Amino acid sequence: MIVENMQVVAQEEIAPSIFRLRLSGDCAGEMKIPGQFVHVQVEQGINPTLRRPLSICDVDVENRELTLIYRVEGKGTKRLTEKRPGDAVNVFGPLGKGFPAEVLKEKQTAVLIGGGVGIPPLYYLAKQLVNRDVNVMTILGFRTAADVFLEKEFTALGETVITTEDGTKGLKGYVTDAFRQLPENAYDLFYTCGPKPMLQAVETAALSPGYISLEERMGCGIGACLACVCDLTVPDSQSGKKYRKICSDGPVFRAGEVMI
Amino acid sequence: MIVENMQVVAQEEIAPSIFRLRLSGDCAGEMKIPGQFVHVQVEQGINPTLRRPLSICDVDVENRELTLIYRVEGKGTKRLTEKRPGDAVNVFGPLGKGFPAEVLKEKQTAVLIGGGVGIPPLYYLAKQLVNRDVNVMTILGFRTAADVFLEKEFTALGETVITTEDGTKGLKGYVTDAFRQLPENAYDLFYTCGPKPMLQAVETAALSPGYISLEERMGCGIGACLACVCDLTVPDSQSGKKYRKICSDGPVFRAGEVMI
Amino acid sequence: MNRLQVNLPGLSMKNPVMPASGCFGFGQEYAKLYDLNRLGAICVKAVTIEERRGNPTPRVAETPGGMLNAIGLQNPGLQHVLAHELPWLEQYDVPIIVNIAGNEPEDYREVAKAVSQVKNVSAIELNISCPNVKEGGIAFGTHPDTAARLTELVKAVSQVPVYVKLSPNVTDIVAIAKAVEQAGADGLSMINTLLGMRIDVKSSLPVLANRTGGLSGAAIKPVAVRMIYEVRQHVDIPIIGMGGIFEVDDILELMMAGASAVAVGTANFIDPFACPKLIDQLEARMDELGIATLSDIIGRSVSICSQTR
Amino acid sequence: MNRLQVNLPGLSMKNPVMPASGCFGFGQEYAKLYDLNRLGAICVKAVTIEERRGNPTPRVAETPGGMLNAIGLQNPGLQHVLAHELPWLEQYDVPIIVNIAGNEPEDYREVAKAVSQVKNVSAIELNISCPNVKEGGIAFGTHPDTAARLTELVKAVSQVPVYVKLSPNVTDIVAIAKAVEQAGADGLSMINTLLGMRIDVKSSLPVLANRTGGLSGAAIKPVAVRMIYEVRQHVDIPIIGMGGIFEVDDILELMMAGASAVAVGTANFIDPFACPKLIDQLEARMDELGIATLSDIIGRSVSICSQTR
Ligand SMILES: Cc1cc2nc3c(=O)[nH]c(=O)nc-3n(C[C@H](O)[C@H](O)[C@H](O)COP(=O)(O)OP(=O)(O)OC[C@H]3O[C@@H](n4cnc5c(N)ncnc54)[C@H](O)[C@@H]3O)c2cc1C
Ligand SMILES: Cc1cc2nc3c(=O)[nH]c(=O)nc-3n(C[C@H](O)[C@H](O)[C@H](O)COP(=O)(O)OP(=O)(O)OC[C@H]3O[C@@H](n4cnc5c(N)ncnc54)[C@H](O)[C@@H]3O)c2cc1C
Ligand SMILES: Cc1cc2nc3c(=O)[nH]c(=O)nc-3n(C[C@H](O)[C@H](O)[C@H](O)COP(=O)(O)O)c2cc1C
Ligand SMILES: Cc1cc2nc3c(=O)[nH]c(=O)nc-3n(C[C@H](O)[C@H](O)[C@H](O)COP(=O)(O)O)c2cc1C
Ligand code: FES
Ligand code: FES
Repeated sequence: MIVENMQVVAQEEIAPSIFRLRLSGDCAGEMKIPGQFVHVQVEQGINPTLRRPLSICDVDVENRELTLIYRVEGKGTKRLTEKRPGDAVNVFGPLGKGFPAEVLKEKQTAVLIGGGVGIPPLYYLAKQLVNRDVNVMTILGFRTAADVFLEKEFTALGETVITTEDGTKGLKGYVTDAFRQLPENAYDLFYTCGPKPMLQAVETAALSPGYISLEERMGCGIGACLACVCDLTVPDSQSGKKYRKICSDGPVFRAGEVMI
Repeated sequence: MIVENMQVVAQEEIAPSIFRLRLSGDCAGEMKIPGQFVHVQVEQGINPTLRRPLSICDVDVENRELTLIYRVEGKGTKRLTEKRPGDAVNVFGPLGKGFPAEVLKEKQTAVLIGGGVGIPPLYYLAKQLVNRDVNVMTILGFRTAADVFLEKEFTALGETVITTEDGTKGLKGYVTDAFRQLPENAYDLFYTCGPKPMLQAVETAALSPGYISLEERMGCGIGACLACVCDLTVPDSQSGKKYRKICSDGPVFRAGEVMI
Repeated sequence: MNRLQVNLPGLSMKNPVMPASGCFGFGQEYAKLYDLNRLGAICVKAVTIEERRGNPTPRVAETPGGMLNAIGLQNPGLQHVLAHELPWLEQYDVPIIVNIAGNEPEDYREVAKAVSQVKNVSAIELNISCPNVKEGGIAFGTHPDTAARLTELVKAVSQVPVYVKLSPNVTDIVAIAKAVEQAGADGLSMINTLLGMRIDVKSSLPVLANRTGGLSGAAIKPVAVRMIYEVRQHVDIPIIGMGGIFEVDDILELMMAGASAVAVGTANFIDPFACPKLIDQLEARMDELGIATLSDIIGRSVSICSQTR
Repeated sequence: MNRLQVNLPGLSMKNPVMPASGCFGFGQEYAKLYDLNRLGAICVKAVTIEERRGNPTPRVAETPGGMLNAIGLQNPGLQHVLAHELPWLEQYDVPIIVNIAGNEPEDYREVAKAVSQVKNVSAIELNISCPNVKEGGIAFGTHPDTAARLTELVKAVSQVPVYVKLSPNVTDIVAIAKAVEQAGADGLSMINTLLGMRIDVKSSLPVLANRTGGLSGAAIKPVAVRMIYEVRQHVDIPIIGMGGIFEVDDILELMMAGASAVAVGTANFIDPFACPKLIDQLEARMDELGIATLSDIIGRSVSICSQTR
């Protein structure tokens, strides 16, 4: 965990309201685990006050580059779009526990299911899995054709299915519609990130163990303020704890470990 | 009175902590009266909250350019130094009542006495007086030689005396020391702007009528909030009013009109 | 149909936005910038019987996300307001609310009586919450009984509806709101400023000559929302909401919390066109959010939450 | 001589900066970032007899210049804290302050008794000001008598000095401060959060699941300064000041107003290194301002102003 003023290398709108931000700095070298996130201070000072959690989407260790992909939601992300190459962005990270890529062996198959801005962290995961010679299958869900992003990048790494709610591209429907069509032995593990209802549906439909990544409003980002807790489905037998902190115990959890 | 996003043309540190900021925009054409000021919003949003009053230092109507000279005091002026060419600075103005140049006739003599960041508004005044064929004599006070600015510009317009508190340049002492040395008929009118103690000393030492420019912390800048009042020495015989608003009745007052 | 129309006792407002008392003088300055007829109403600076000199300067100080003021109710006095300010406002077809203050209950009564007889005055705002004067002001606004008695006194003489302006510097704002409602108040204005202070670390001295001042601006909005929401649950008379409105969503937020109209204070200093700009932005934002008419959203959070409680 | 040293009952602090309760857990997370021995003291999260689940999420919301939280005193409970958190802190040579809370006076007494016997606990902070729980918390902090009685109860069993943490959501904070001083409090902590609320205009619903929450951050600093300044004039026991400290000047401002030490809360979330950075900046700033030792400036504004009154 480092705090660093990273430098904007490039900023680009890759789909309506979806921006790709490339940052360079020493701490990129620390960002080794997909599914971890960084806590971004959009602006020095108090406007906005809090940092914004954004997932690590890609890391280029050699070039000391970190890529984030974010959707413009409110004040903070809006302000972030105004950053230009050369500007500084203060980043605190890497934070949390990410997706374990190492649980899969060579030639096993992972299915990655992502919706909206749940997609970015899956990209860095897919790259690492492919590096480990794991087969990667990806299902990406969007509202409509125009919203689609990262399709090319995922396709380069494995079979990639696009779903859109209005059917303007790929399968019409939700990611779970595509996910449910997979036969029982098609995958050994699933990894998913996206809106809550999607995570719930994926967890229900899954035929294998898997990992899910959660979101919650955060304060500190490192487990000190208890802003971001979620309930364990079964209290921890060792510590007796009934909850987990999404920022430090998560954001990635074993499917079934916590209540979504 | 206009509100406009002006564009930074240039920003330059002309003496330690003293910056010259050139802004371009349509409203420059409205800035006709020296001693008036603009209310500058340093940053969109709430950090800092309030606008900063800065005097009009020079206007180039043809090129739609407004020049401000400011000293870094606190948060707002600090932040202003970070503006680069092309950046927007929101300006509200021109505000207040300025120095009347028209009260002097050709060949009459004005003495301008400025201290520190009280100097900038006198420059635009000097230019207008010279345009009217009025003789301009200037006394500029600084702490030390390194702090001196606008000397060349004033010298081009008339006789210019520099005083420094430590004697490292020009006369050692205060502007009032130089001012007092002027013989009785050396000038027809004085104009002054600077810190309160200087204004008081100038008013006391003056052998002619004159005009002084005051400062006060401001809210609205247009006379609505009553943040910036000062007392009249004699209540207004017409309205019975006992006070003046520096932002709208001033910042320039006839010497003796208000309590300093 | 005017989607922005809101109706409160004495106030038929074509839009819910008025400048807040003390932030707009008597309108003459901002009238140089835009047509005051665009406003939903105008709330003028506090008026007292006698002229008031107010506090020494500096009277304002900046704080993070807000500002402190200690003007101290400077105003030209009742007679001057009756003779000059109110007649000047006759040229506008906008409801006028006169904010009134005093040292003694008797003072309030006298000002209320006189002002409420003026034909272009639509309502009185009873200022029992000014934190910047030694006598009167906030002293009347921190105890339910005192607030209620003053309200009764003023109601007894006022020809127009009376809105009581509440102080947020209290333990239990609901108790005060209920007391003034029972005492006959036609509406509430809330919130006035939070009592605050700044010290200049170079001199170790308070920045304000008056030492303490009233905190206003974006910083206090969450306190305003909370208080309006709490009061809305327990009181039936309408609320004029204020405190930190800078953006169009802030208007909606205060209205959803329970305000029937809103006042904009500090924002006028940052953007002198704040009021007309906010009014202009309202409809487009309502469209985005699917709000048919503004009156639909008044207290909407309170009613939704009470269903799910 | 250590220019940053300040001494309060039970607390010999090598610098005046501690993290504020609830913003630093029990230290373990920030210990990964820097050596906690750099801190002047550590104030841990509120401890209650039983484990508390706290409120549903979302528990935080952003506001202009500040934030709201409604954690709801989530903590692992007294036994767990005694068995794990406090022993873990033994590795540090820094005074530990334990913030305690409860539903009933009896709860406070029990926690105070147990905690104050732990050898590395230097002081207790009596939390009578949490705005985010239905029982206990703020209910004890809004009336002088209730606050005083609870203070007495806790003082009777505590082996270490007791600091009472006051709520700013009151009409008269001086009355409460005086009452707890008379009841034997060794010091005061002020201020806790201001009660606030945010509504999401898209849903018309409160952003926080708990609806209201406690406002902290830069926005509330002027309220903290004012309250500390007022209390300092009327009370002799030392004050731990907090509320919106983000910069080194904020520390000086709160101390000049009357605080003998300070706590940093929300700023830790924005800059996780906030505490050690502020500590590191203190001396240079003192040099610029000509401050010889920090203890010189405690309440300096109060004493200067009382001379010129
Ligand atoms: C671990 C984690 C990883 C994330 N990764 C990404 C990502 O890679 N790309 C992306 O587009 N978004 C991601 N999000 C969501 C992103 O954090 C929010 O969209 C963003 O904080 C919204 O900020 P804003 O200023 O636009 O909105 P505002 O409404 O101004 O935000 C106000 C406050 O609410 C918080 N907030 C609002 N929405 C969310 C949310 N959905 N989750 C958490 N906090 C929220 C903000 O952080 C801020 O504190 C992630 C969230 C978490 C928790
Ligand atoms: C009519 C007028 C004209 C001025 N012209 C110039 C000029 O041409 N060049 C120049 O350098 N300075 C000028 N000043 C002073 C300038 O406004 C302040 O130095 C500046 O506002 C300080 O802001 P800050 O953010 O640096 O300080 P901060 O301490 O952060 O300011 C905090 C608040 O106090 C106000 N404030 C602080 N000092 C002053 C002051 N001396 N006068 C008024 N308000 C103050 C700020 O505007 C702000 O609201 C003028 C002031 C007035 C009233
Ligand atoms: C400079 C100034 C002067 C004020 N004068 C008055 C006043 O005379 N009477 C009154 O009831 N409120 C007065 N107020 C309070 C405002 O009307 C309003 O309640 C408060 O500022 C909160 O709104 P805001 O955050 O939008 O400014 C004043 C506020 C400011 C900033
Ligand atoms: C997330 C969060 C949790 C808090 N928890 C507690 C608590 O358990 N006990 C307590 O007395 N104060 C608690 N507080 C209040 C702080 O200790 C402090 O009084 C307040 O936040 C003001 O300081 P700040 O503006 O520096 O944050 C909490 C504050 C925050 C932001
Ligand atoms: S954000 Fe503070 S504990 Fe997770
Ligand atoms: S600044 Fe508002 S009246 Fe002068």
